[in-house]
Amino acid sequence: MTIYLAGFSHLIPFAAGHELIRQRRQHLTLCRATPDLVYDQMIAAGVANRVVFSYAGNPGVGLLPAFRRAVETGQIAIDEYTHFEMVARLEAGAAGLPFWPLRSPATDLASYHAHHTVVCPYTGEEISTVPALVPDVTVVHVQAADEQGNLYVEGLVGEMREAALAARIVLATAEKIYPAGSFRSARSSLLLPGFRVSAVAAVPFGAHPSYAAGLYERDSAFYQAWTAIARDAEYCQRWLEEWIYGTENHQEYLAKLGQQKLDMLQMGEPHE
Amino acid sequence: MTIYLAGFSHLIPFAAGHELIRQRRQHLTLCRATPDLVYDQMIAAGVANRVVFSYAGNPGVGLLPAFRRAVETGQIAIDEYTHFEMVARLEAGAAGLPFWPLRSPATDLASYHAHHTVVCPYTGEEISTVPALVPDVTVVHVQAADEQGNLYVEGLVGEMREAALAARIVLATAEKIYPAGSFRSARSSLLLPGFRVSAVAAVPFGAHPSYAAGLYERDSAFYQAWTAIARDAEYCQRWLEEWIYGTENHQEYLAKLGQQKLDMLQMGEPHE
Amino acid sequence: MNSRDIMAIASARLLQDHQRVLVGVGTPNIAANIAKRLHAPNLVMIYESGVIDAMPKKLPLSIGDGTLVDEALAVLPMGELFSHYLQTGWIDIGFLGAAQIDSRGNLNSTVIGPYTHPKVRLAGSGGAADIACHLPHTRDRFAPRLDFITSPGHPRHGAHPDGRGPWRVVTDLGVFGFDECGEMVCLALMPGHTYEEILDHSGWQIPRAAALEQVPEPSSREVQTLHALYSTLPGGGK
Amino acid sequence: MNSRDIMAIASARLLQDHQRVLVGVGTPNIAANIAKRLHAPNLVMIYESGVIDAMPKKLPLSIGDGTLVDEALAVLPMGELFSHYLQTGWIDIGFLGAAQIDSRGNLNSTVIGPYTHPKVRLAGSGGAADIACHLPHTRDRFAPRLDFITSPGHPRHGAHPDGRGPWRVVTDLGVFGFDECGEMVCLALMPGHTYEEILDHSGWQIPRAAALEQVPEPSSREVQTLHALYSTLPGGGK
Repeated sequence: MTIYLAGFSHLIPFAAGHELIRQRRQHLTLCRATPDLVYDQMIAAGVANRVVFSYAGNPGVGLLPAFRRAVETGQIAIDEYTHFEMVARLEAGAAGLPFWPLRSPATDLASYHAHHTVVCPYTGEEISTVPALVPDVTVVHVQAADEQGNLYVEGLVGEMREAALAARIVLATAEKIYPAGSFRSARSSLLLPGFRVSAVAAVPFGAHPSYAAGLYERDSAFYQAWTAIARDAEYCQRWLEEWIYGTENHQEYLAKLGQQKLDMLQMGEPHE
Repeated sequence: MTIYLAGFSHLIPFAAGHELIRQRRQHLTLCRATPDLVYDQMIAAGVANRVVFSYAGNPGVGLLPAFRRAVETGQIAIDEYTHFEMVARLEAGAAGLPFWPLRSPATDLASYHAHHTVVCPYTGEEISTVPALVPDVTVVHVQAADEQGNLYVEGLVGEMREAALAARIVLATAEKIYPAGSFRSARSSLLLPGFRVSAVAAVPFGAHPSYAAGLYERDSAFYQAWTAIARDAEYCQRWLEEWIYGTENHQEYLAKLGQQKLDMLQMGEPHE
Repeated sequence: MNSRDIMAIASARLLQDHQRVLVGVGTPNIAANIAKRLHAPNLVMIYESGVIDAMPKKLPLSIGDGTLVDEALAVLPMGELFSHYLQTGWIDIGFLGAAQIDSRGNLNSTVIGPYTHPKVRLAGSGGAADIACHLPHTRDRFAPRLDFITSPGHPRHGAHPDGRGPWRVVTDLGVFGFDECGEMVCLALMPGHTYEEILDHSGWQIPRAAALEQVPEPSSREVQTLHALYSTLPGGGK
Repeated sequence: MNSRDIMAIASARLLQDHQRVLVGVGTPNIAANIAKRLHAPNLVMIYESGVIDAMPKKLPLSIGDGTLVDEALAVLPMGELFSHYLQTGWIDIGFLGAAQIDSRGNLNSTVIGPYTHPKVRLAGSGGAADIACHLPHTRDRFAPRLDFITSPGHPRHGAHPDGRGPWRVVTDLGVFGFDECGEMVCLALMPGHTYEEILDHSGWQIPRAAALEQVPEPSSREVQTLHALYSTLPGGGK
């Protein structure tokens, strides 16, 4: 099964990822332009046997230790693209086409995955292509949904819309679910209409430790702490035990984080 | 020279079209998904020798008499697409690619313009394509610009953005030009960044008789009157003499319309 | 109540609640707006201008009117609407007018006469997008052979699978469907019209369904809704 | 002031006012933010996360930070940024970090060791987009042959035409350009460093420009600006 947890740095569906760990899912193909901590945690938990990605870093901090270890030991297979190729794969999926044309530089990546060209029928020019990416399930986390499943975001959208439109099934977690019609106006920032969404759950702080613009800040301290946690395989398992397997659900995870931490993230950084 | 006056029903750059008539331009290739009255007037004025389009109607009213006459008498050449093909041609131009893939139905149009397929290198499927459309100049009319040339719109955007991004040169008319930084915020509806725009002119009511959401309504009475004007070639020339050649510029055209008419369009329709 | 109004009401009845319908200009627009105000309040009206789930307060004169935008769920660039919603099959039903139709449901809205030397040059395709359609019933318009195929109907052999292709045709004389071979069949007669009249006004022999139905007269609620819509037009409609 | 700070300041000086720069994560991000606060107030900072013309109040820790969005001109979907701005050549300069570089300016940010059995698996390409670059100067990193080409440099024969391809490389030891054959040349030395040191720390013999320059020491304004930026970080920077 192919899963895409969408969102570039912002609105990453961590709560959904943690729940996949709790349910001890296995053999998933995890797709994300930027695997980020969420996939590092899922890889450490043995959820994945393949990762499709374009940048596997801890943004602003460094690398992803569990991902590194899994790749260096051959525990997971990878299917690697540039960012542009990755979003182009989603564009194809979102448009219902089997491939997407783009001008892609000649890198060594091309030796490791199918990377075909087509000839433009009008100019004869050779144009790179990538195959469509059609996730079985894409999960997005949004600031607001309404009762009809319409999803609204503000701030960075990254590849969220294309990842959702490309998927067979779209699941959403939302900071809050509002009454139908709350956001009716052409100026509001609809991510996706409800008829394209299979299910929505209200999950406050569902993007922690990433952030939700206008609601809470990124937990930078945790992003920085993760390197030390994940670098040590045993420490990493202990962390999963304590924070994910050891919590029944996302409410318990939040309770464990503590109200003080949540308040601090909501207030933003004091020195601004 | 290939010109694209952009905008679907909304924000049609009529003032710019009228000025091309006043300057007695000739031999232009006029591109627009929906030629609308603006191209009917330009065709009647002999500005065009080719029209690239996908729907040549008077929206909600009927046909375009000058366009009809010019096509039926062979006075202009046409290059005709479906709406989807037309916007796909612009998408290719906007992305800097020579063609665009799409699923296009098998209509008789395909017999009259180059309509090639490519074979998907991953699935073997045959996919329709259209060639890129790269206008020499695209003109857009917007509700607001700032001094740095950043363009802002609200309401229907149609194919405005793609038509502008596809063009070599982008010219803009704006209802009003605001100080730099007036709209800085990620939530405002930027159409195009200033660095992509060659020149902007302040032209209030520059979309009349079409409309500018939030500012003035469509002049439906004129859209309805146009059929009788344009159906009669001589009447049509007299109209051009009086309203376009006979006015020095758009201010004079507006003065001729009269303040009462402008006030009425700004107020909207009384029965709402 | 003229024949266009009755056509609009009869086709409004064909739309179901919660359907996503791509609404064409003209009678389809009136019909969809009637349906939304009566039996299909959750009808998702989508316009090729980029509007998703319009809730117009007034009857829009064209498919680019501001009233379509005001309370809409979203306004997309046209390209996104076509590529992310239409191309991917997320729109249930398209609802169009046309100048000519043949027995397979091929539509012509491009040209009467030869394309390169037209007798009447029509508006052309626009977003013509193919399921139900709508036109006055005359021999010229119900043609054995079209001057131009703008929107393709059922393929030469058999009907489209999966409910694709043209589904219903509504005229001032009757309502028509397509049999399993993809050939047009008369399903119902408009109030006051007969099957013989239909044969008289068609360029080929349209067969009748075994159980030929009668389209019910517009109800008083339908008539009131239509008049209320017209009253939002400039000048209070025609 | 450590060597990373001096690298950041030296590369900030390479950016010109009104340029549109695609800003990578790490030192490039610091450098662009210094330039914007000093000699290039109209620098258009573009981030692959979709931000056009960012005006961050704080130093962003990553290229997806909220501070990049707040006063930005626009936030685009990533796909639009890549296809409408990068692919079409509307971005003047790209500004990246990398793990390894060779004499043609090929960059490696993917892997050390064989791709299929990596010694060190790095983050990979992301939006690596190719004009200036930035890295600590060691023999491992200035390699005659890369383990992996993530971002292509100058083609085997001659430099890229039209100023395309890598333009400047900034390290803790010096600033480098490329000659008309596309080979790296040392243009300037960082304060306190020598050409001999560069040769000692490079995996091949990098030639020196006829007029080898000296990178001026950071000015007090530059130092103040950098410290002011750091003070916006959580905990006031390191």
